[in-house]
Amino acid sequence: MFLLSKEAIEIEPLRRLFADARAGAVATFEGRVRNHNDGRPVLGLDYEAYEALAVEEAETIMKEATDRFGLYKACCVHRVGSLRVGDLAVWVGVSGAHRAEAFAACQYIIDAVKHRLPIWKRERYADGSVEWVNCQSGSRELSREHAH
Amino acid sequence: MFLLSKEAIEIEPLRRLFADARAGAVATFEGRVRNHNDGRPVLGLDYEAYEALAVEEAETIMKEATDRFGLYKACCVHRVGSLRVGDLAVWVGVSGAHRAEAFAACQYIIDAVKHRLPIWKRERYADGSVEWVNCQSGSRELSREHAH
Amino acid sequence: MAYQESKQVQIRYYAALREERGLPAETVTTFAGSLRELYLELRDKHGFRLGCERLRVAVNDRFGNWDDELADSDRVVFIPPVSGG
Amino acid sequence: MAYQESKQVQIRYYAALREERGLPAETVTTFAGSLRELYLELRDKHGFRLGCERLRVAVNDRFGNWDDELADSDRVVFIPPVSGG
Repeated sequence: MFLLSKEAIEIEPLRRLFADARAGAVATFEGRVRNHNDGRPVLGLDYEAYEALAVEEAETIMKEATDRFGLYKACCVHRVGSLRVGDLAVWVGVSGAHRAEAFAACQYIIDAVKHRLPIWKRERYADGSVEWVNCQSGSRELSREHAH
Repeated sequence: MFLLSKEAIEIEPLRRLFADARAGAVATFEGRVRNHNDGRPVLGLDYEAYEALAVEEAETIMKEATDRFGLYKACCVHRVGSLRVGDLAVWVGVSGAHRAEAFAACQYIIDAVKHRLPIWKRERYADGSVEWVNCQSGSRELSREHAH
Repeated sequence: MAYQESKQVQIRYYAALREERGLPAETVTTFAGSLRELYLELRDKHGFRLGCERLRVAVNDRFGNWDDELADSDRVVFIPPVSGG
Repeated sequence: MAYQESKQVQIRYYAALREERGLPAETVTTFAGSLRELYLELRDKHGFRLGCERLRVAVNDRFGNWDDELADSDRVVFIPPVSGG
Protein backbone atom coordinates (compact mmCIF):
# COMPACT_ATOMS: atom_id res chain seq x y z
CA MET A 1 0.00 0.00 0.00
CA PHE A 2 1.33 3.40 -0.98
CA LEU A 3 -0.19 6.83 -0.44
CA LEU A 4 0.77 10.38 -1.27
CA SER A 5 -0.52 12.64 1.48
CA LYS A 6 -1.17 16.37 1.41
CA GLU A 7 -1.85 16.27 5.15
CA ALA A 8 0.44 15.46 8.08
CA ILE A 9 1.09 11.72 8.28
CA GLU A 10 -0.55 10.07 11.30
CA ILE A 11 1.34 6.99 12.38
CA GLU A 12 -1.06 5.33 14.81
CA PRO A 13 -3.70 4.46 12.18
CA LEU A 14 -0.93 3.09 9.98
CA ARG A 15 0.46 0.94 12.75
CA ARG A 16 -2.98 -0.55 13.35
CA LEU A 17 -2.87 -1.98 9.84
CA PHE A 18 -0.05 -4.23 10.99
CA ALA A 19 -1.97 -6.30 13.52
CA ASP A 20 -1.29 -9.85 12.34
CA ALA A 21 -1.00 -12.93 14.51
CA ARG A 22 1.71 -14.38 12.24
CA ALA A 23 3.94 -11.30 12.40
CA GLY A 24 6.86 -11.50 14.82
CA ALA A 25 8.65 -8.45 13.47
CA VAL A 26 7.61 -4.97 12.41
CA ALA A 27 10.28 -2.57 11.15
CA THR A 28 9.48 1.05 10.45
CA PHE A 29 11.33 4.03 9.06
CA GLU A 30 10.47 7.70 9.48
CA GLY A 31 12.15 10.25 7.27
CA ARG A 32 11.84 13.68 8.84
CA VAL A 33 12.72 17.18 7.75
CA ARG A 34 15.95 18.00 9.52
CA ASN A 35 17.37 21.43 10.21
CA HIS A 36 20.52 20.93 8.17
CA ASN A 37 21.59 19.49 4.84
CA ASP A 38 25.04 19.46 3.36
CA GLY A 39 26.13 21.87 6.08
CA ARG A 40 23.42 24.45 5.31
CA PRO A 41 20.73 25.40 7.83
CA VAL A 42 17.34 24.32 6.49
CA LEU A 43 14.03 25.94 7.50
CA GLY A 44 11.70 23.61 5.63
CA LEU A 45 11.00 22.06 2.29
CA ASP A 46 8.40 21.48 -0.39
CA TYR A 47 7.68 18.13 -1.99
CA GLU A 48 6.21 17.86 -5.45
CA ALA A 49 5.17 14.56 -7.05
CA TYR A 50 4.25 13.34 -10.49
CA GLU A 51 1.40 11.56 -8.87
CA ALA A 52 0.20 8.96 -11.38
CA LEU A 53 3.68 7.60 -12.05
CA ALA A 54 4.85 7.89 -8.44
CA VAL A 55 1.94 5.79 -7.20
CA GLU A 56 2.40 3.16 -9.89
CA GLU A 57 6.15 2.89 -9.38
CA ALA A 58 5.70 2.76 -5.61
CA GLU A 59 3.22 -0.10 -5.87
CA THR A 60 5.80 -1.93 -7.97
CA ILE A 61 8.40 -1.35 -5.25
CA MET A 62 6.05 -2.59 -2.53
CA LYS A 63 5.34 -5.74 -4.50
CA GLU A 64 9.04 -6.36 -5.13
CA ALA A 65 9.78 -6.08 -1.42
CA THR A 66 6.81 -8.22 -0.41
CA ASP A 67 7.80 -11.01 -2.78
CA ARG A 68 11.52 -10.86 -2.12
CA PHE A 69 11.34 -10.75 1.68
CA GLY A 70 8.13 -12.70 2.24
CA LEU A 71 6.38 -9.84 4.02
CA TYR A 72 2.91 -10.03 5.51
CA LYS A 73 2.34 -6.33 4.97
CA ALA A 74 4.18 -3.33 3.53
CA CYS A 75 3.02 0.25 3.65
CA CYS A 76 4.55 3.57 2.66
CA VAL A 77 3.16 7.10 2.88
CA HIS A 78 4.96 10.07 1.36
CA ARG A 79 4.11 13.69 2.01
CA VAL A 80 3.64 16.29 -0.68
CA GLY A 81 3.35 20.02 -0.11
CA SER A 82 5.07 22.34 2.31
CA LEU A 83 6.84 20.88 5.35
CA ARG A 84 8.65 22.35 8.32
CA VAL A 85 11.62 21.07 10.30
CA GLY A 86 10.57 18.04 12.34
CA ASP A 87 7.66 17.15 10.05
CA LEU A 88 7.36 13.58 8.87
CA ALA A 89 8.24 13.38 5.16
CA VAL A 90 7.94 9.66 4.59
CA TRP A 91 6.90 6.63 6.63
CA VAL A 92 7.62 3.01 5.78
CA GLY A 93 6.36 0.02 7.74
CA VAL A 94 6.73 -3.67 7.03
CA SER A 95 5.83 -6.84 8.91
CA GLY A 96 7.19 -10.34 8.59
CA ALA A 97 7.83 -13.47 10.60
CA HIS A 98 11.43 -12.57 11.47
CA ARG A 99 13.45 -9.44 12.04
CA ALA A 100 16.22 -9.86 9.45
CA GLU A 101 13.74 -9.84 6.57
CA ALA A 102 11.78 -6.97 8.11
CA PHE A 103 14.85 -4.73 8.38
CA ALA A 104 16.09 -5.64 4.91
CA ALA A 105 12.68 -5.01 3.36
CA CYS A 106 12.17 -1.68 5.11
CA GLN A 107 15.57 -0.51 3.90
CA TYR A 108 14.91 -1.81 0.38
CA ILE A 109 11.67 0.16 0.19
CA ILE A 110 13.02 3.48 1.46
CA ASP A 111 16.07 3.21 -0.81
CA ALA A 112 13.89 2.48 -3.84
CA VAL A 113 11.40 5.21 -2.92
CA LYS A 114 14.23 7.73 -2.82
CA HIS A 115 15.82 6.64 -6.06
CA ARG A 116 12.89 5.69 -8.26
CA LEU A 117 9.80 7.73 -7.44
CA PRO A 118 9.22 10.93 -9.43
CA ILE A 119 9.12 13.13 -6.33
CA TRP A 120 11.14 16.29 -5.89
CA LYS A 121 12.25 18.24 -2.87
CA ARG A 122 12.90 21.97 -2.76
CA GLU A 123 14.81 23.08 0.31
CA ARG A 124 14.27 26.46 1.93
CA TYR A 125 17.40 27.74 3.59
CA ALA A 126 17.93 30.11 6.51
CA ASP A 127 19.48 32.69 4.15
CA GLY A 128 16.21 32.92 2.18
CA SER A 129 17.36 30.95 -0.84
CA VAL A 130 15.65 27.86 -2.20
CA GLU A 131 17.02 24.95 -4.20
CA TRP A 132 15.62 21.86 -5.93
CA VAL A 133 17.75 19.13 -4.41
CA ASN A 134 19.80 17.11 -6.94
CA CYS A 135 18.78 19.40 -9.81
CA GLN A 136 21.74 21.73 -9.93
CA SER A 137 23.83 21.50 -13.06
CA GLY A 138 27.27 21.80 -11.47
CA SER A 139 29.52 18.93 -10.41
CA ARG A 140 29.44 19.90 -6.74
CA GLU A 141 25.77 19.17 -6.56
CA LEU A 142 26.14 15.88 -8.40
CA SER A 143 28.44 14.56 -5.73
CA ARG A 144 26.28 15.55 -2.80
CA GLU A 145 24.79 13.13 -0.35
CA HIS A 146 21.18 14.10 0.07
CA ALA A 147 19.94 10.93 1.70
CA HIS A 148 18.37 11.14 5.12
CA MET B 1 17.25 4.60 27.65
CA PHE B 2 16.09 1.11 28.53
CA LEU B 3 13.02 -0.01 30.44
CA LEU B 4 11.56 -3.30 31.55
CA SER B 5 7.80 -2.99 31.53
CA LYS B 6 5.22 -5.09 33.35
CA GLU B 7 2.47 -3.25 31.44
CA ALA B 8 1.63 -3.19 27.74
CA ILE B 9 4.13 -1.04 25.82
CA GLU B 10 2.60 2.20 24.51
CA ILE B 11 4.43 3.41 21.43
CA GLU B 12 3.12 6.95 21.01
CA PRO B 13 4.75 8.33 24.20
CA LEU B 14 7.99 6.66 23.16
CA ARG B 15 7.87 8.18 19.70
CA ARG B 16 7.41 11.63 21.19
CA LEU B 17 10.84 11.27 22.81
CA PHE B 18 12.33 11.34 19.33
CA ALA B 19 11.35 14.88 18.36
CA ASP B 20 14.69 16.40 17.38
CA ALA B 21 15.28 19.06 14.73
CA ARG B 22 18.58 17.44 13.74
CA ALA B 23 17.12 13.99 13.17
CA GLY B 24 16.41 13.05 9.56
CA ALA B 25 15.89 9.36 10.23
CA VAL B 26 14.06 7.34 12.84
CA ALA B 27 14.15 3.55 12.62
CA THR B 28 12.05 1.39 14.89
CA PHE B 29 11.61 -2.30 15.50
CA GLU B 30 8.67 -4.05 17.13
CA GLY B 31 9.03 -7.64 18.24
CA ARG B 32 5.60 -9.18 18.67
CA VAL B 33 4.35 -12.47 19.97
CA ARG B 34 3.51 -14.51 16.91
CA ASN B 35 1.23 -17.48 16.69
CA HIS B 36 3.91 -19.92 15.61
CA ASN B 37 7.48 -20.83 16.42
CA ASP B 38 9.55 -23.59 14.93
CA GLY B 39 6.39 -24.96 13.32
CA ARG B 40 4.43 -25.20 16.60
CA PRO B 41 1.26 -23.17 17.24
CA VAL B 42 1.91 -20.70 20.06
CA LEU B 43 -0.84 -19.27 22.31
CA GLY B 44 1.31 -16.83 24.25
CA LEU B 45 4.44 -16.53 26.30
CA ASP B 46 5.93 -15.39 29.57
CA TYR B 47 9.03 -13.26 29.90
CA GLU B 48 11.18 -13.34 33.01
CA ALA B 49 14.14 -11.01 33.55
CA TYR B 50 17.09 -10.80 35.91
CA GLU B 51 16.28 -7.17 36.26
CA ALA B 52 19.38 -5.54 37.75
CA LEU B 53 21.76 -7.14 35.26
CA ALA B 54 19.38 -6.82 32.30
CA VAL B 55 19.05 -3.07 32.82
CA GLU B 56 22.78 -2.57 33.23
CA GLU B 57 23.70 -4.65 30.22
CA ALA B 58 21.01 -2.94 28.13
CA GLU B 59 22.35 0.50 29.04
CA THR B 60 25.77 -0.70 27.88
CA ILE B 61 24.26 -1.83 24.58
CA MET B 62 22.47 1.51 24.08
CA LYS B 63 25.70 3.37 24.69
CA GLU B 64 27.64 1.16 22.29
CA ALA B 65 25.07 1.78 19.56
CA THR B 66 24.90 5.52 20.24
CA ASP B 67 28.67 5.90 20.04
CA ARG B 68 29.22 3.61 17.09
CA PHE B 69 26.43 4.98 14.90
CA GLY B 70 26.36 8.59 16.08
CA LEU B 71 22.74 8.44 17.21
CA TYR B 72 20.80 11.36 18.65
CA LYS B 73 18.60 9.06 20.68
CA ALA B 74 18.18 5.36 21.36
CA CYS B 75 15.43 3.75 23.35
CA CYS B 76 14.39 0.19 24.07
CA VAL B 77 11.52 -1.20 26.12
CA HIS B 78 11.17 -4.90 26.87
CA ARG B 79 8.09 -6.54 28.34
CA VAL B 80 8.13 -8.93 31.26
CA GLY B 81 5.21 -11.03 32.41
CA SER B 82 2.52 -12.85 30.52
CA LEU B 83 1.86 -11.94 26.86
CA ARG B 84 -0.63 -13.08 24.27
CA VAL B 85 -0.30 -13.45 20.51
CA GLY B 86 -0.05 -10.03 18.91
CA ASP B 87 1.28 -8.34 22.05
CA LEU B 88 4.35 -6.18 21.75
CA ALA B 89 7.32 -7.94 23.39
CA VAL B 90 10.07 -5.44 22.64
CA TRP B 91 10.31 -2.02 21.03
CA VAL B 92 13.48 -0.35 19.77
CA GLY B 93 13.68 3.18 18.40
CA VAL B 94 16.72 5.16 17.27
CA SER B 95 17.20 8.52 15.60
CA GLY B 96 20.11 9.85 13.61
CA ALA B 97 20.93 12.25 10.82
CA HIS B 98 20.81 9.60 8.08
CA ARG B 99 18.97 6.38 7.43
CA ALA B 100 21.86 3.94 6.97
CA GLU B 101 23.12 4.54 10.49
CA ALA B 102 19.61 4.44 11.92
CA PHE B 103 18.86 1.04 10.39
CA ALA B 104 22.24 -0.40 11.38
CA ALA B 105 21.90 0.87 14.94
CA CYS B 106 18.35 -0.42 15.37
CA GLN B 107 19.42 -3.83 14.17
CA TYR B 108 22.53 -3.79 16.37
CA ILE B 109 20.43 -3.06 19.44
CA ILE B 110 17.78 -5.71 18.87
CA ASP B 111 20.43 -8.33 18.07
CA ALA B 112 22.38 -7.48 21.22
CA VAL B 113 19.22 -7.36 23.35
CA LYS B 114 18.31 -10.85 22.19
CA HIS B 115 21.76 -12.31 22.71
CA ARG B 116 23.06 -10.53 25.79
CA LEU B 117 20.24 -9.60 28.16
CA PRO B 118 19.37 -12.07 30.93
CA ILE B 119 15.74 -12.39 29.84
CA TRP B 120 13.94 -15.67 29.26
CA LYS B 121 10.90 -16.63 27.31
CA ARG B 122 8.57 -19.51 28.09
CA GLU B 123 6.27 -20.41 25.23
CA ARG B 124 2.78 -21.74 25.79
CA TYR B 125 1.69 -24.08 23.02
CA ALA B 126 -1.71 -24.96 21.68
CA ASP B 127 -1.32 -28.55 22.96
CA GLY B 128 -1.06 -27.25 26.55
CA SER B 129 2.68 -27.76 26.94
CA VAL B 130 5.15 -25.03 27.88
CA GLU B 131 8.84 -24.68 27.17
CA TRP B 132 11.65 -22.33 28.13
CA VAL B 133 13.01 -21.35 24.74
CA ASN B 134 16.69 -22.23 24.16
CA CYS B 135 16.90 -24.10 27.48
CA GLN B 136 16.33 -27.65 26.31
CA SER B 137 19.28 -29.96 26.71
CA GLY B 138 18.95 -31.86 23.42
CA SER B 139 20.76 -31.07 20.19
CA ARG B 140 17.53 -30.36 18.28
CA GLU B 141 16.82 -27.41 20.50
CA LEU B 142 20.36 -26.13 20.26
CA SER B 143 20.11 -25.80 16.52
CA ARG B 144 16.77 -24.02 16.51
CA GLU B 145 16.21 -20.58 15.13
CA HIS B 146 14.24 -18.69 17.74
CA ALA B 147 14.84 -15.20 16.49
CA HIS B 148 11.87 -13.10 15.47
CA MET C 1 12.62 11.21 -46.67
CA ALA C 2 9.00 10.41 -45.96
CA TYR C 3 6.61 13.20 -45.34
CA GLN C 4 6.22 13.82 -41.61
CA GLU C 5 3.03 15.05 -40.10
CA SER C 6 3.18 17.36 -37.14
CA LYS C 7 2.08 15.99 -33.78
CA GLN C 8 0.29 17.62 -30.93
CA VAL C 9 1.66 16.48 -27.55
CA GLN C 10 0.90 17.49 -24.01
CA ILE C 11 3.80 18.22 -21.76
CA ARG C 12 3.82 18.58 -18.00
CA TYR C 13 6.71 20.10 -16.10
CA TYR C 14 7.74 19.41 -12.53
CA ALA C 15 10.13 20.90 -10.01
CA ALA C 16 13.17 22.66 -11.52
CA LEU C 17 11.89 22.21 -15.07
CA ARG C 18 8.53 23.73 -14.19
CA GLU C 19 10.26 26.76 -12.76
CA GLU C 20 12.59 27.12 -15.74
CA ARG C 21 9.66 26.85 -18.15
CA GLY C 22 7.46 29.06 -16.00
CA LEU C 23 4.49 26.78 -16.72
CA PRO C 24 3.18 23.51 -15.24
CA ALA C 25 1.95 22.23 -18.59
CA GLU C 26 1.60 23.08 -22.26
CA THR C 27 0.45 21.63 -25.54
CA VAL C 28 3.16 21.62 -28.17
CA THR C 29 3.04 21.09 -31.92
CA THR C 30 6.21 19.37 -33.08
CA PHE C 31 7.85 17.40 -35.86
CA ALA C 32 10.14 15.62 -33.39
CA GLY C 33 10.42 11.92 -34.14
CA SER C 34 11.61 10.73 -30.73
CA LEU C 35 11.33 11.82 -27.11
CA ARG C 36 14.96 12.88 -27.29
CA GLU C 37 14.32 15.14 -30.27
CA LEU C 38 11.34 16.64 -28.49
CA TYR C 39 13.37 17.46 -25.39
CA LEU C 40 16.27 18.90 -27.36
CA GLU C 41 13.84 21.09 -29.32
CA LEU C 42 12.28 22.39 -26.10
CA ARG C 43 15.63 22.76 -24.39
CA ASP C 44 16.87 24.83 -27.29
CA LYS C 45 13.75 27.00 -27.10
CA HIS C 46 13.57 27.49 -23.33
CA GLY C 47 17.15 27.07 -22.19
CA PHE C 48 16.65 24.16 -19.81
CA ARG C 49 19.92 23.60 -17.99
CA LEU C 50 19.89 19.83 -17.62
CA GLY C 51 20.71 17.49 -20.49
CA CYS C 52 18.98 14.21 -21.35
CA GLU C 53 21.67 12.29 -19.48
CA ARG C 54 20.44 13.83 -16.19
CA LEU C 55 16.73 13.32 -16.91
CA ARG C 56 14.33 10.43 -17.32
CA VAL C 57 11.23 10.60 -19.44
CA ALA C 58 7.70 9.27 -19.14
CA VAL C 59 5.01 8.86 -21.79
CA ASN C 60 1.38 8.39 -20.88
CA ASP C 61 2.33 7.83 -17.21
CA ARG C 62 4.90 5.10 -17.93
CA PHE C 63 8.66 5.41 -17.92
CA GLY C 64 9.95 5.58 -21.49
CA ASN C 65 13.25 5.60 -23.33
CA TRP C 66 14.70 8.65 -25.00
CA ASP C 67 14.73 6.93 -28.36
CA ASP C 68 11.08 5.88 -28.18
CA GLU C 69 9.02 7.25 -31.03
CA LEU C 70 6.80 10.20 -30.30
CA ALA C 71 3.15 9.77 -31.25
CA ASP C 72 0.37 12.26 -31.70
CA SER C 73 -1.52 12.97 -28.46
CA ASP C 74 1.26 11.59 -26.26
CA ARG C 75 1.38 12.95 -22.73
CA VAL C 76 5.05 13.53 -21.98
CA VAL C 77 6.83 14.30 -18.71
CA PHE C 78 10.55 15.03 -18.44
CA ILE C 79 11.74 13.85 -15.05
CA PRO C 80 14.51 15.83 -13.35
CA PRO C 81 16.76 13.97 -10.87
CA VAL C 82 14.42 12.80 -8.13
CA SER C 83 14.83 13.62 -4.45
CA GLY C 84 11.95 12.03 -2.59
CA GLY C 85 12.18 10.48 0.84
CA MET D 1 46.12 -27.68 51.73
CA ALA D 2 45.13 -24.54 53.53
CA TYR D 3 42.17 -24.58 55.83
CA GLN D 4 39.03 -23.39 54.05
CA GLU D 5 36.25 -21.60 55.79
CA SER D 6 32.72 -22.19 54.71
CA LYS D 7 30.95 -19.35 52.89
CA GLN D 8 27.38 -18.27 52.92
CA VAL D 9 26.16 -17.22 49.46
CA GLN D 10 22.80 -16.15 48.12
CA ILE D 11 21.61 -17.75 44.95
CA ARG D 12 18.77 -16.69 42.73
CA TYR D 13 17.28 -18.92 40.06
CA TYR D 14 15.54 -17.87 36.87
CA ALA D 15 13.52 -19.54 34.17
CA ALA D 16 14.29 -23.23 33.60
CA LEU D 17 16.71 -23.35 36.55
CA ARG D 18 14.11 -21.86 38.87
CA GLU D 19 11.64 -24.52 37.85
CA GLU D 20 14.18 -27.31 38.21
CA ARG D 21 15.16 -26.07 41.66
CA GLY D 22 11.57 -25.38 42.64
CA LEU D 23 12.72 -22.18 44.35
CA PRO D 24 13.43 -18.60 43.18
CA ALA D 25 16.26 -18.10 45.69
CA GLU D 26 18.14 -19.75 48.53
CA THR D 27 21.04 -19.18 50.85
CA VAL D 28 23.68 -21.87 50.63
CA THR D 29 26.60 -22.74 52.86
CA THR D 30 29.45 -24.08 50.76
CA PHE D 31 33.17 -24.81 50.66
CA ALA D 32 33.27 -24.25 46.88
CA GLY D 33 36.32 -22.20 45.87
CA SER D 34 35.06 -21.00 42.49
CA LEU D 35 31.74 -20.26 40.81
CA ARG D 36 32.23 -23.43 38.76
CA GLU D 37 32.66 -25.55 41.87
CA LEU D 38 29.56 -23.99 43.36
CA TYR D 39 27.46 -24.78 40.30
CA LEU D 40 28.75 -28.34 40.03
CA GLU D 41 27.97 -28.89 43.70
CA LEU D 42 24.41 -27.62 43.23
CA ARG D 43 23.95 -29.46 39.95
CA ASP D 44 25.00 -32.67 41.64
CA LYS D 45 22.52 -32.02 44.45
CA HIS D 46 19.50 -30.89 42.39
CA GLY D 47 20.05 -32.56 39.03
CA PHE D 48 20.12 -29.43 36.86
CA ARG D 49 20.18 -30.55 33.25
CA LEU D 50 22.39 -27.86 31.73
CA GLY D 51 26.17 -27.85 32.14
CA CYS D 52 28.41 -24.82 32.73
CA GLU D 53 29.13 -24.63 28.99
CA ARG D 54 25.48 -23.71 28.34
CA LEU D 55 25.22 -21.20 31.20
CA ARG D 56 26.70 -17.87 32.12
CA VAL D 57 27.16 -16.69 35.66
CA ALA D 58 26.78 -13.36 37.47
CA VAL D 59 28.12 -12.28 40.85
CA ASN D 60 26.72 -9.28 42.64
CA ASP D 61 24.80 -8.25 39.50
CA ARG D 62 27.84 -8.35 37.20
CA PHE D 63 28.74 -11.01 34.67
CA GLY D 64 31.51 -13.21 36.07
CA ASN D 65 33.75 -16.04 34.91
CA TRP D 66 33.32 -19.61 36.03
CA ASP D 67 36.82 -19.66 37.50
CA ASP D 68 36.30 -16.51 39.57
CA GLU D 69 36.79 -17.08 43.26
CA LEU D 70 33.69 -17.34 45.38
CA ALA D 71 33.57 -15.01 48.38
CA ASP D 72 31.43 -15.03 51.47
CA SER D 73 28.15 -13.12 51.01
CA ASP D 74 28.34 -13.22 47.22
CA ARG D 75 25.02 -12.99 45.40
CA VAL D 76 25.19 -15.49 42.58
CA VAL D 77 22.94 -16.03 39.57
CA PHE D 78 23.36 -18.86 37.07
CA ILE D 79 22.12 -17.64 33.72
CA PRO D 80 20.46 -20.18 31.42
CA PRO D 81 20.59 -19.53 27.66
CA VAL D 82 18.76 -16.27 27.16
CA SER D 83 15.78 -15.78 24.86
CA GLY D 84 14.68 -12.18 25.15
CA GLY D 85 13.37 -10.08 22.30
